[in-house]
Amino acid sequence: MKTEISMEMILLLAALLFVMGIAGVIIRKNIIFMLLSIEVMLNASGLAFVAAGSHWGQPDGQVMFVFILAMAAAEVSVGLALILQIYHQHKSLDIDNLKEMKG
Amino acid sequence: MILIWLIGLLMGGGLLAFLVGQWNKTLPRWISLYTLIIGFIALISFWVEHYAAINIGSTDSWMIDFQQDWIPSFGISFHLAIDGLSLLLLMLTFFLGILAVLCSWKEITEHLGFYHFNLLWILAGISGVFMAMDLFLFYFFWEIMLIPMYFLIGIWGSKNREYAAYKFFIFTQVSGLLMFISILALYFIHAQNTGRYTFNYFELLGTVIAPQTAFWLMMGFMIAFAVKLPVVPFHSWLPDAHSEAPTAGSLILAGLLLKTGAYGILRFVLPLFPEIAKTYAPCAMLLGVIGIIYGAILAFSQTDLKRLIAYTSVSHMGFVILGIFAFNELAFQGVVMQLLTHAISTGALFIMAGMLKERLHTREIDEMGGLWFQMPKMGAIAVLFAMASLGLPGLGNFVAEFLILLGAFKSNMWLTVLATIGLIFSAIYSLRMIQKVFHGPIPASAPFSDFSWREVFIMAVLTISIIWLGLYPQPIINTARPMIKQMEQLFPTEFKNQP
Amino acid sequence: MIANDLSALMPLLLLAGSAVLIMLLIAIKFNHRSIQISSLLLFVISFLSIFQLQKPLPYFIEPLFVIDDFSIFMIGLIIFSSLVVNIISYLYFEGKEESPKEYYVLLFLCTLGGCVLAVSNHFISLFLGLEVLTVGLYALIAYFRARHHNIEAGIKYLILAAFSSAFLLFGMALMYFQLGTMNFSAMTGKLGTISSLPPLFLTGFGLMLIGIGFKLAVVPFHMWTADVYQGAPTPVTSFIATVSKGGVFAVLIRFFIAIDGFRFHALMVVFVVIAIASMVIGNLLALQQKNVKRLLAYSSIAHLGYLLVAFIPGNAMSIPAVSFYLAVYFVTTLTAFGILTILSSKENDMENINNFKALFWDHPVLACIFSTALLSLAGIPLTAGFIGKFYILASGLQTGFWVLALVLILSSVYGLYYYLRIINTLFSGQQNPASQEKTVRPVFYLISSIVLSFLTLLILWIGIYPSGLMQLIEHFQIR
Amino acid sequence: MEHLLWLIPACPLAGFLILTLTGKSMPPAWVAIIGAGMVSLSAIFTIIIGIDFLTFPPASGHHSQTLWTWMEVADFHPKITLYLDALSLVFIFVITFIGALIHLYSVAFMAFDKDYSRFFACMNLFVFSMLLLVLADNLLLLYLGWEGVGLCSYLLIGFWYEHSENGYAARKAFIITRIGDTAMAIGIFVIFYQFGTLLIPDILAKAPSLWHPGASMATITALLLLAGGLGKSAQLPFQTWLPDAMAGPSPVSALIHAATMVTAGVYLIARMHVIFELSPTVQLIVAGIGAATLFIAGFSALTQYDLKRVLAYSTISQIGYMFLALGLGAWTAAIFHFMIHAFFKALLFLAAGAVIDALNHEHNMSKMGGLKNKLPVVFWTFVIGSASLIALPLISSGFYSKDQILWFAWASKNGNPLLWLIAFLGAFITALYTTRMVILTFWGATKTEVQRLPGKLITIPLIILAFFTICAGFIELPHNFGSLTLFSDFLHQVLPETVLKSTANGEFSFQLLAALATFGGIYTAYILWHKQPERIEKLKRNEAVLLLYSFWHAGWGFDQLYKTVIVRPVVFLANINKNDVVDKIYQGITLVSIGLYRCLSFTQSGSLRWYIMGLVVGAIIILGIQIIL
Repeated sequence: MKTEISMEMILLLAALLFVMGIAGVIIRKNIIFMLLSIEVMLNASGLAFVAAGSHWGQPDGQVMFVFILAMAAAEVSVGLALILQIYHQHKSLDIDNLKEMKG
Repeated sequence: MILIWLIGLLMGGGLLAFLVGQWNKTLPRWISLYTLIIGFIALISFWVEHYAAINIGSTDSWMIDFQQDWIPSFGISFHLAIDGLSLLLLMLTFFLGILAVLCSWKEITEHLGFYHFNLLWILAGISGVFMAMDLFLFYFFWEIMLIPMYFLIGIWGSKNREYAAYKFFIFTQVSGLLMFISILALYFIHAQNTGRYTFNYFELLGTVIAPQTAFWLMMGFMIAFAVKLPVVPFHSWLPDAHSEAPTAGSLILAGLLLKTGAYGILRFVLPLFPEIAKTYAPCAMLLGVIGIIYGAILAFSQTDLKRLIAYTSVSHMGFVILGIFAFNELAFQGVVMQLLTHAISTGALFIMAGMLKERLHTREIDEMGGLWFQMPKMGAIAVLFAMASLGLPGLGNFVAEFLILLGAFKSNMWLTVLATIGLIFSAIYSLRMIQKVFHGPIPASAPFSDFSWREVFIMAVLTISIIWLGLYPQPIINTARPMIKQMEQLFPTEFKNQP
Repeated sequence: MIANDLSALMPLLLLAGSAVLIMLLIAIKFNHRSIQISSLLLFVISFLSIFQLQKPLPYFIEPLFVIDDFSIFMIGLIIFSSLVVNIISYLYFEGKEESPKEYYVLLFLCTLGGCVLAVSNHFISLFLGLEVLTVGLYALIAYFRARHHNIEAGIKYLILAAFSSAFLLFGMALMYFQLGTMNFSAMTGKLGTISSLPPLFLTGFGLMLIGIGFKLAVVPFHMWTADVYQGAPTPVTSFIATVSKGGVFAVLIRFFIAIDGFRFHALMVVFVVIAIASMVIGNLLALQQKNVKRLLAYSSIAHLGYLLVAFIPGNAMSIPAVSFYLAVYFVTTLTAFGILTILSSKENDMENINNFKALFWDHPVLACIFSTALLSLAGIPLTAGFIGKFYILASGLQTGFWVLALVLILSSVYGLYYYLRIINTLFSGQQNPASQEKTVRPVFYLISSIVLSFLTLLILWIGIYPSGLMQLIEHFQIR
Repeated sequence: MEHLLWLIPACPLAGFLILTLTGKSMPPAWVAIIGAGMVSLSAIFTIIIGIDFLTFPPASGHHSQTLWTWMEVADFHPKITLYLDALSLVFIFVITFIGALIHLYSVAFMAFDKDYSRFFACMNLFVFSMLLLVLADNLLLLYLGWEGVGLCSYLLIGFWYEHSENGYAARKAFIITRIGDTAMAIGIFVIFYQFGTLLIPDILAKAPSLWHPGASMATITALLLLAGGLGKSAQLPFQTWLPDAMAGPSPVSALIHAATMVTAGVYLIARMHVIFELSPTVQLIVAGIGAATLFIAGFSALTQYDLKRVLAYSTISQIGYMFLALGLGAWTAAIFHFMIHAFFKALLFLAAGAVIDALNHEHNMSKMGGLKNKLPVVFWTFVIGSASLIALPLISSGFYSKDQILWFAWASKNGNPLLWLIAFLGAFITALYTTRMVILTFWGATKTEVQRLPGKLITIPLIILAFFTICAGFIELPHNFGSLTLFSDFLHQVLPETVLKSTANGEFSFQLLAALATFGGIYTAYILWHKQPERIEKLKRNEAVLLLYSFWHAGWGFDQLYKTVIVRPVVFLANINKNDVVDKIYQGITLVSIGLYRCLSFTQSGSLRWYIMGLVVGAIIILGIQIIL
């Protein structure tokens, strides 16, 4: 029995998740939380892909989701390495003291 | 074949001077001098050889034509050709080039090689402009002439040379780019009409354009040439560039760069858009008259000698605009004469200003005075050329200004009366210049040396040429006649109702 | 993977293989010199491998890749630029605290990402190429861990890139949702008939545009450019300015031609707005900039605007104009940044404009190269930039985009001002007799100056006789 | 003799070229020989050609010699041709003869000056341009001579350039004459477009057929030519420059500002008499200006204390007489008065120069006096000159010329009693100020001692000129004294007869009246300045007379008027616009772009969150555009 979840609802959910991710990135000052909310956005787009895939009954959506997961992992690992270095130099993770280059 | 050879000679000479300049300090001067002399002699022999052909009154005014494909996919060809007007201006280019090298003999001491490289490349750009018959090539040379002049002013200029160099470059560049858009638009309209993609001047001549777009195209060309030939609203780069440039720089600037503007209007604006030119002739003549009077009033109030001379050339170029848009043979001949005589008289005044700067280390005329006692020769020559600039009969400028005014009188009487009143102002500023510099109490400061032999030679050559043009201008008029006869086909009505 | 698939993807495979090979060499503790030589050789091999691709193009490798003339041209351009960046960076890493062995691996990977973008014909391959390129760049930008600027630029680029790739993905998802296929050529079939775009596809395309806009650093998404260009090591900056933009623009062209976006009014207006904004703001930002790297960053924003002016009309002349201008822009930017790399010392890069004082009288050759590059960026005749600008104006005016042409002209005048300001400092000032001592590695100094002089001659040659390059582009044209 | 014509202007030109090129290195003796010699050579040639012209007059009434075609454009082809007819013969005779004498005089007068060669060079150039002006056959060549003469007067007025006021006087002269020249240039344009040529004989032939008398074009052309003439001859609107032109050396004032240049206007109007005849209104204006000028100049001369300024004002007034005669249509009388005036005014200036030189550059008459017996030759020649100026009846030539003008003022066709009355009063005032001048300089107590006695080279020209001032008048006697009209018959080949009113009679009574005015003037001046000088003191004390005195002294306030109305506003306008208001526009543009740069670089704040905000805002804008369109 396939409960009929309409595609629009899923896309709406994905969009909602996406917007929350954006809000997270803007509001949070700590870099880790920014990375975290970017993950949320990536997963939202992954969800959208899965929904689109199921809407057309093709596996492409899920294949794309797997790629997104792989990319997110790679990106976070490099990000965390950079965060270690920032902590080592600035002793704090607040994004606002990374302001030396401007003008 | 001589055309390509001329430009190649200049560019090659420039490169050679730059390379040699790296290790030998005096050789570049001689290299550039010899290149220019060779070029000048070649041109003179070409002129003498072709002079007979002109006098037969052959209808075809183009003496020699050279075409070779450059970017075939766009229909751009390396197309050079000269007629009477271009030949005259080319000879002027080489003539003033020689004088520029001579008068910067002692003045320029450091980076000599690069200096002469720039000098020769400006001349190459200018002669290219006078020869190019392919609109793309014309714009190409139009830009090439800018960069060396920018370096000339920017490196060897006096105090605030950067500002002057920027202003000069950006003024000309903006207007040049606007012209470039008009060229491209013309190119595409022609392509739509005839399906043939070409920049060739002779083919583009006949393009039929809707009056509205034709107006905008003409404005694109006109702004570029109006900035170059300083028409009043666009003239504010000229005094800065002139007062900051070294002597040779301001000589070439005044003598040649202003002429490219006038040449451009005669060669491109009038033949390409005759109808629009006719409808907007009155306001162009009005601009000319405003230029005459405004330039004269400004020249009157200046205290920096070179700025004063710069404003006088703004005033003289006002006559050129007045003459061009009068559309009759008298005015056109007057314009051609004015281009030559203004180059000689203003060039001479600039050379003398340069000499004064070398001796007194200042350009402020308030600090000068009573120099006649120590420098009688310079005084005499200065009076002669001041008289030339105010249009004394017997000297070249008078013939030019008289012809222009005579020609313009027929097409628009009241404006010409206003322009003649400008002659009074020219007397006022010229005599004030002489009074402030040479007359007045003799200063007690160190005695200044009068002309050295080199300077005597320069001045003698200039004096002879201005007097020759004043008393017997017929060879010039004959050389320019075929080109003006061609203009007649464009403006038959204006030419017809001669008195 | 049948045989001719293999041979078709030869350049990409070679790049991937050489990345792995370099890693093995590092593992076996080869000294720095041999790694540099091997990386040079591998780059040259992969560049030559392009010429052996046989002719029955376009060759579709279902469903992800398509190898056609245009992609070959772009791959060639990208590998050539990475080759130049590679050679230049030898001198840069001499005596620096980080041993540059891993640098070459990352360089190969990023080039691979660029090439994948150039051949991609599918959303997945687009995403893959983009991410390989971007993640590679994260590490390259933050290569010198100890330096504040590098880390700051690295983290900024990372967060913004991830942020914008999320937008890209969401856009792709919506488009996939609307069309049901992710393959570009399939999309042409689907969108060929309808006259106006469905709303969902439109928003999807908009979101995707944001991701691409970030990578191309056009105006609304340009703010990161200056900081990253200034922070990253100079060879990496030149890599970002050329390869990453080139690859993304190639895929944008392929995608746009696939969905034939030129006829949709909405898309065109967006592009026009972006083009005008980036031309004006790019040039204005650089007006009185003291730091040369930031100045070149802003000028690259403006140049992307010029590129869009050529791209927007979408007539027969616009694609050749775009590829011509890309080639010219690549060569000129590489030369300009190459000069900055050569002149930068151990501790700090050659950034401040005052260190360029009287350079002409100390190093005439380098100063000549640098001023030729700047004049070409400004679009002055005798240099390739002029012909590029002519080509763009021609394609713009052919379909009557007057406004774009006028904005291009006026903004390029601002460009003139700040390029001339640099040239002016080159010539001003006295010749300081004790010009710095010969650099630590004369051999690399010589190689780099040879490469840069070759590039300058290329600029002048294209400027004086451009029909050679034009025929090449005509041949390698998208059909 | 026609082919010798070019030698007349060629000699001074050769002199000018030699002196300018090698003047500095030549010893003064050589300079003098070349300078004076060349002009005398030209005088000799003039006499030879003149005699030949008189003895065998050419059939067409004129010699002409074309040197070369100046320029040939469309159908405008002026040639450099020298054209000698009766009128120009008179003028070249006066120019070369008096010029030679003045050159002789200045050999001694300028002997101690350091710029000896420059002086003679400019003088020769002046003679050349004046000859060219007079011998020109077309208006363009005439204009060349016209401006050349203006140039030389500028160079010579500002000869002693150390004192800057000389320079300013020279500049003032050039600019005021230049205004007249511009008007004349516009006249030349009008003529070219009316007649299609600038050849004077053709113009004069075609004019009557082209224009009916009183035609508007004729009036305009005549007015423009008149303006040119007024500028050069220092008549009413433009007379302020001549008194200041006295800053130059005395021979210069003698040659240029008395004999030749200032009469160029007279020559122009005489030469183009047909155009003036075609517009009676302009003729009336010419007469009116002449009368007004002679009246004003007379009174100003009365109040001057500088010897040369008195003579300058007297020159203006005498030229006023010539213009009056031209206005009346008495062409030959005007030319006759020109010739006579040239002789006695040159004589007066040279004598004045000798006096000033003797008193070591003392110009002020109040400091002179009692030179009667110290400089006898100078005194007697000065008296003869003054007699001719006063027009002493019967013995002085001035009488014959001025009396003719007075008679025509009354009797000629467009003469009227008012003009005669002004001319009559003018004669009285002339007598008044001349006698005052003679008394103040030669009679009374000697205030400054004589330093140098004038040498032989100075006195000989004075004596020759004195001889001519006496007997030159006899070639044109009035009707009731043996009616010898040699001069006017000679000129009637070129100029038309003077038409008299039908009722004109009683010439003798007018001569009597004129003589009465002259003697009355002499007597009153004798009383006021010799017999009771205290009467002058009394007059000076009361208010009104002092005001009137200073008004007349400043040349009826014209200088002040021009300064406030024209000079000061133009200078003020020029100075406030010194650095070019148009330049402000471009500075504005640069400021705007720098302002834009500043606020844009503010957006590059360096903080990542700011960049993300930028990115999101950009995203919103793009999506917004897409949804709206």
